[in-house]
Amino acid sequence: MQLQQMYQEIILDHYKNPHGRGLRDPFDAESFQVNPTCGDEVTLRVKLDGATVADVSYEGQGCSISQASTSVLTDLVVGKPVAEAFTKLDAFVELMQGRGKVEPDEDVLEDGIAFAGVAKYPARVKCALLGWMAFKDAVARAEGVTT
Amino acid sequence: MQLQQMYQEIILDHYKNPHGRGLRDPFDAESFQVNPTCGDEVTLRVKLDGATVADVSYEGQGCSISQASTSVLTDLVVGKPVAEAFTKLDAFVELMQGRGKVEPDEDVLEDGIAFAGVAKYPARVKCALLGWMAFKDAVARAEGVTT
Amino acid sequence: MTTATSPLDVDAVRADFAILGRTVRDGKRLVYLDSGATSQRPRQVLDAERAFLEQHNSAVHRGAHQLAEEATDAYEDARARIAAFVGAEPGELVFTKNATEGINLVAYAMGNAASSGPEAARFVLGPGDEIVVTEMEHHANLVPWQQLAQRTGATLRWFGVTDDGRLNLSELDSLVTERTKVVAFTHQSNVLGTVNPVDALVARARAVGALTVLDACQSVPHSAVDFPALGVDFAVFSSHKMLGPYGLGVLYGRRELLETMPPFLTGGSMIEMVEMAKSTFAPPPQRFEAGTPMTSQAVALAAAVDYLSVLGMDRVAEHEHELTVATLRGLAEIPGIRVLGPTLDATGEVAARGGAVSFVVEGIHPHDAGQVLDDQGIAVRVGHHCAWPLHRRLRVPASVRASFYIYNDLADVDAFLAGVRATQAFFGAV
Amino acid sequence: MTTATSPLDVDAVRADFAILGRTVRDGKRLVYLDSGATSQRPRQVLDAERAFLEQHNSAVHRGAHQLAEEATDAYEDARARIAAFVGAEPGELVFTKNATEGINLVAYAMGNAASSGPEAARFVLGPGDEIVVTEMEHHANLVPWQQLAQRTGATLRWFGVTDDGRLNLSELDSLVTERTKVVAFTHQSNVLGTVNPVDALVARARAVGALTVLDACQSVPHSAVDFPALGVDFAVFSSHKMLGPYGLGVLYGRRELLETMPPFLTGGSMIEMVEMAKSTFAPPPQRFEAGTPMTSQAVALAAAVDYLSVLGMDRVAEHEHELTVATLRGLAEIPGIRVLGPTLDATGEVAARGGAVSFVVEGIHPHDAGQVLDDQGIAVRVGHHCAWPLHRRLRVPASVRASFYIYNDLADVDAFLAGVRATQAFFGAV
Ligand SMILES: Cc1ncc(COP(=O)(O)O)c(C=O)c1O
Ligand SMILES: Cc1ncc(COP(=O)(O)O)c(C=O)c1O
Repeated sequence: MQLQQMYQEIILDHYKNPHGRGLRDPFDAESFQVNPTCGDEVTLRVKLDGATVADVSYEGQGCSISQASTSVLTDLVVGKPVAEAFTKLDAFVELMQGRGKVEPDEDVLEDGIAFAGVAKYPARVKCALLGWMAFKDAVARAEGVTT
Repeated sequence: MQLQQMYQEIILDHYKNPHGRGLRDPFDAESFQVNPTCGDEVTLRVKLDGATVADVSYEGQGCSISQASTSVLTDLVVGKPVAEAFTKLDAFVELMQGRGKVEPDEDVLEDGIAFAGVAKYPARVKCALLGWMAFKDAVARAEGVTT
Repeated sequence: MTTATSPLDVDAVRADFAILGRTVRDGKRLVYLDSGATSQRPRQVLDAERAFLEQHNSAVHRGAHQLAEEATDAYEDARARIAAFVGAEPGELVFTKNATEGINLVAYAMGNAASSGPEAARFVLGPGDEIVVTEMEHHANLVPWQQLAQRTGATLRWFGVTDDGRLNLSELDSLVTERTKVVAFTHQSNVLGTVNPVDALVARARAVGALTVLDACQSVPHSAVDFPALGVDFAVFSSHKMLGPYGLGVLYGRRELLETMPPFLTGGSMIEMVEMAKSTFAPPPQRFEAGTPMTSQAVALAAAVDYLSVLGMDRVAEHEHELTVATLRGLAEIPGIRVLGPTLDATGEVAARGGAVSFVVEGIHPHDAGQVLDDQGIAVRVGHHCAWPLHRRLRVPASVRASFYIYNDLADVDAFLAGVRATQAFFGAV
Repeated sequence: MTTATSPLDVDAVRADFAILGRTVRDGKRLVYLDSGATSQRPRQVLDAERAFLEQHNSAVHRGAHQLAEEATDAYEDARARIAAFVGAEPGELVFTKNATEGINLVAYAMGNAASSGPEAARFVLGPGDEIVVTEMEHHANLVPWQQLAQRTGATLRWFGVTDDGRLNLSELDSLVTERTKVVAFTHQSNVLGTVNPVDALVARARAVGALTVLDACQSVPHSAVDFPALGVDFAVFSSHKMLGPYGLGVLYGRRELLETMPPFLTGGSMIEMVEMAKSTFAPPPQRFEAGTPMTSQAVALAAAVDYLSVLGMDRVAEHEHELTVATLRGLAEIPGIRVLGPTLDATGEVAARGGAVSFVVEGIHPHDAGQVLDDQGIAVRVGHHCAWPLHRRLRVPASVRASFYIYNDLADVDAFLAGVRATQAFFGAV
């Protein structure tokens, strides 16, 4: 069943027990993103410490895919240098837009490789990227603020 | 050849030697009509004498069909009671919109029956009616003025 | 609901729709429950368009050659047949690219009235004037009015929706007043299935001299509708939701209104005279059809209307009602389902409700529910269905919608209900 | 003109067009010389649309089910292929219902800029600002600008046309000034065949900071066109003039302009967020595609573009040039013919001129001439061809136009020239 490929156990676990959820202070910048076709939304905050992602906190409503991928995001980027976080972001975007033809690198994406199956469903790619786009936007704003 | 049915000798004669052409004074009302698809136009004046069409004069540019039918119009209506002129107008409109299936009455339409062939060419019906629509409009205006 | 002599022969109908024979997701039978978004097209409609293009195609209203005559006849004959389908005169029907354009056309024409002649005075809007819509509108019948209000300084007001998905008509007299210039509302909600009381709304709008604009996108494809009998001033519907092609919508307008309404899109075929500095415009419907029209699509929609007429619109409505009742009954038996909009009463019936059934499954996001249904070959729509304010009002972020048409049958309903249960099983929700 | 390796195989092309096999007016072979109004459609285009509808049809950008995925892919893939055909990025292409809507879209969006945010400032027009068009425009690229001027208080100005049918470029610097906000002009005249000097117009417009809008309706179907290379800001063309379906036009806009331009039509699919009182809008191209799009038509136009690409646009242009030269040469030999627009020079050549040949026959009204041609099976267009001011400028009330496409050959030209002589014989004009 293709469906199980999409809804990997890892995804459902993150969905039921999201990591890093809730909006926290202090933060440098906040981003609000919405998926206009389904109304899913996320508000995400970033706290930088120099060139390091000190914290990511978020709140939102959405499907299992968007919620789980935001949860995975926090695991992947918090505590990492911004440059490394963006490497992961690029890898995740590439994976998601690869139509199931991109082989994910577990060293880079860790739990994120569970989303490989989602890439085969183009309508869900936006869900998987929602939190990541918010992260990208928030970091850009934070860097705009801190420089 | 179908074409000869449309371009009856009578029509070509009226086209080459139009009756009643030129704008004359006095007049009660004037109407300007245009065929927006081809730019053909006619300016037509009506002079009423009580309930009688005393004069119709006109000027315009257009194809043989529009010019000839206006010429025929003047023959048919000048000197006639307005009511009779409108009977002829109705008969002519009916003939033209009849798609070639209406049998024209020569007693009513005289030279106008030559246009029976035109009715088979829907794109030319507007040409044949241009002067008649101007007449109808001008009489309506004249009656608005004289009452 | 009047009872038609015999039920719809769904098997015969299905045979006309090639796409229904295909499979999806590794060989699953396609259960297409997304006709509220767009319908499928029968062979007869596709054939009619192709026959026109292969035999009579030419630019209409412009040439004097034989093909031009034939094409013009086909186009105007199509207009007449489609007009008759909704009780209108051919001259009262304007072809647009979709229903959305039709609503925008009226809104923009009203915006243009201020810089037009005195004959357009009744369309002028400004500060102090009000536009009334409802909370259950599709974005197509909401955003154009928001924009018109913003451009003209008029105020936008709206009817609320009750918990069971009906218009809150207790607000009728306070909302629709002497200040109201337009009342725009949907005939049948694309989310709730709710059929609104056109009579009451038209009566009140008339009493205060307001224009009415009916969004008939979800009614015309599914039931017998007669615009003059309803008494609305304007109405729109879309070809692609009623077996016809994309790229064609219909705007109905009462003749005397179309005659004085300023143009919207301008260009070829809608003019009377053009000079470099100024132009005058043709009478309706041409005045509102700038540029080369959707000729072959109009011919195809006329074929669609013929197809529906042969089935009989009362029979179509009855058939969909049967499927709707079966669906509502089935969903009521599944724990954890919340249906948006009118549900069955104690006698197992529901009135003034069409065949769109939207719902949420407790604990499962609509996107996820839709995905599991899709995996079983069941095509439903998930999201806010272009009615975001309505979802906000009902306090759900999104919903799952199943919508029916002439090619659906009780087997589709059964497959759908089984699919909903499978969704719950998959996510362990129940 | 570059020489393609081999000439167009017209017989092979004709076999793809069923309609060309039919007869008209009592068994006469159809000589279709009205492609300037609308082209015919090859089997490949009709098949592509039907295959989409019978296999993948569903609403795009809205569903999560398999058909919705397939339809969305087909639609966006079509956009990419059509964009590539004119050298553009997919995101720079907006689908409209025809070219006329595309021009209206830009004109209305500019009108909306005044009530939009600061990012739209460069689109705002008002008293003192000027819009420049030309005297040879199709009504589609004239009337929308007249209306915009009327609504905003801006002034409309225009380039004159020389006796031989070229733009009077001596006016360039005095017409296009710091006051100019938009310069809208046709790439190739639908009456004269004249190809305008885009470079000079774009250079001057850029120098004064004016936006350029190119009407490419008669160039894109007939020659290789690259909008970014031309440097225009906006451009439009129509599907039905290039083997594609009715009901589809294309607006090209430079990305940075589309990104800040306010929306025109509003409704579903073009929004970002909607509340009852206000909405925000999606990025381009979605922002400009309100409502259900012309999905199957876009798929069909992509097939048309593929068809043309296989032929090769340089070869298409060369073929039409050959027919045009033969026609001009033939008409020059007939006494009493006045050709509007550029004619052959002493060497028998003509540059910067496409395949529309309009003319008047001394003593015979164009309507009458067209009728005699029609009687011989030759379909030409008569009238002002939606360019009334141009006809007034050339002091003719109307003209006869023969226009060519890939399925025409020298036999068609011969038939046409014989037809013109027969017309003169019929009316005894010569
Ligand atoms: C030069 C030119 N511009 C604009 C148009 C309008 O195109 P459409 O009618 O497809 O909108 C046409 C064709 O009619 C044309 O030839
Ligand atoms: C109720 C309602 N109104 C308007 C529309 C818009 O129709 P279209 O997208 O064809 O313009 C739709 C369908 O999407 C609808 O369901």
